[in-house]
Amino acid sequence: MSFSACVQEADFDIGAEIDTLLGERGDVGAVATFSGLVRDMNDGSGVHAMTLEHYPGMTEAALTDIIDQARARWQIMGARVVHRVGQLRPRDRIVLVIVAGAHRGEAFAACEFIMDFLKTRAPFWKREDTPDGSRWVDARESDDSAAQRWK
Amino acid sequence: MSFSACVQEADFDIGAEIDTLLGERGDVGAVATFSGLVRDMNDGSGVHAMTLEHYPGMTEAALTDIIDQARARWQIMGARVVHRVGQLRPRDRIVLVIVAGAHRGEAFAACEFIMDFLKTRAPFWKREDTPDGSRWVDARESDDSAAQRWK
Amino acid sequence: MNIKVLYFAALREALGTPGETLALPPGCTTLADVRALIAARGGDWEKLAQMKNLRAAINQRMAEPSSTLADGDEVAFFPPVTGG
Amino acid sequence: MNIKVLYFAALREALGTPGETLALPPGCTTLADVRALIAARGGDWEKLAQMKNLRAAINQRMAEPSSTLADGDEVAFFPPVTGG
Repeated sequence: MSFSACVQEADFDIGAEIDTLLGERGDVGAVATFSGLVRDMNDGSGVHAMTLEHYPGMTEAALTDIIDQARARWQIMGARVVHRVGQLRPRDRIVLVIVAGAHRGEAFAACEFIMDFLKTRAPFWKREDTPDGSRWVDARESDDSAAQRWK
Repeated sequence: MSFSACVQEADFDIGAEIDTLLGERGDVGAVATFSGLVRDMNDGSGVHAMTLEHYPGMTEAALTDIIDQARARWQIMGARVVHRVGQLRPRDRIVLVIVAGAHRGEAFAACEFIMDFLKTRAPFWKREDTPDGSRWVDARESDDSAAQRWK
Repeated sequence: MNIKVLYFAALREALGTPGETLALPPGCTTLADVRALIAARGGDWEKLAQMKNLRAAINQRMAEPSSTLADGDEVAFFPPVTGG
Repeated sequence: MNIKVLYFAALREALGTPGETLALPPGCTTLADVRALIAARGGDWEKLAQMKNLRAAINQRMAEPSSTLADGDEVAFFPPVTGG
């Protein structure tokens, strides 16, 4: 099993990503996943489409670093992060985090940790197209506090 | 979107279960899942196969009750629990919990809550076949303490 | 008053039966009373008294030793659950 | 000392450029110095001084205002991230 991160324009298949991560390992008892989707409403305005920009090179390094921090904190056996970039539409998948371990406590905690740090440390930026025009999404304070609690 | 629980002998497809749960809803931003697998080792002995017994009728009622408790605690939009029974082999999937919501905090918390309560409240029992014979799995104290922390 | 009693998992195996129908004598009104009644048969049935972590349900809902019974109730005794 | 400077997202749009190569004058040695140097151009460049939550990276790792620079470094300025 491996620890890997991927930035891509293409959609991903959650079941296939899990199967690939697990491979032939027989000692995995727990798999936690998170997937984030584009919502059709945000802050009260309808969203028609969204464009995800990133910082090529730094993005992959940041995701790898976040996974490494999770490995240092919890006994986990494998992890996979996939984040899409480019234009997305409502209901499209944006991000996937999978964590595999022997027991569920570690898998859940590491999965949530990776998402919290991805939200505040990985260089992605969302621009939404709404009926009122295009706007860059503001960072949420709740994301900062979610990341802070792991200190 | 719906809240449902199912007890079945057949395997399940995580991606297909997520797609079915989400349906056409466009306001879901976060999907947390947990899947539990049969490990090839437990307490130091190799496991060849496992049989899951349950209490038909009560099982479904218990799972529905656990989901209802999660709905009362967190703003979630949908949830799905699938638990297998009968004979399973190492690497087989045992259980799946999916929770969908607007934001990730609620989805993660409700998913972990449902698993913790399922582990202590839903009437399933595991019997393992090992090279030393067959044995009923003992309940883990860590599962009791995991459920306690939600009080 | 008649009730149905079910046994599961290791307890079912130890008792050699998945359950029975039981006529309760007068004064036997709670889950704790039924447990004591069955254990008093001796032999393997004493397991019901000996099992420290015995769990029980009435009509398919978890119940406490003090829970009271009604005619036709379905009572179940079982070890701590180990699913998931 | 020459460095590469990149701008992302709303900042890139506001400045109208994805980046530039910059020759640093003597004494301009930290991330804070570079930020002040660029903002001093006035006009839209003042955004670098005005943005309360401006984030920065050196060689693709998050960096602090006091972080020091070396010749050939890649510096990036951007708003708080909003992926996930």
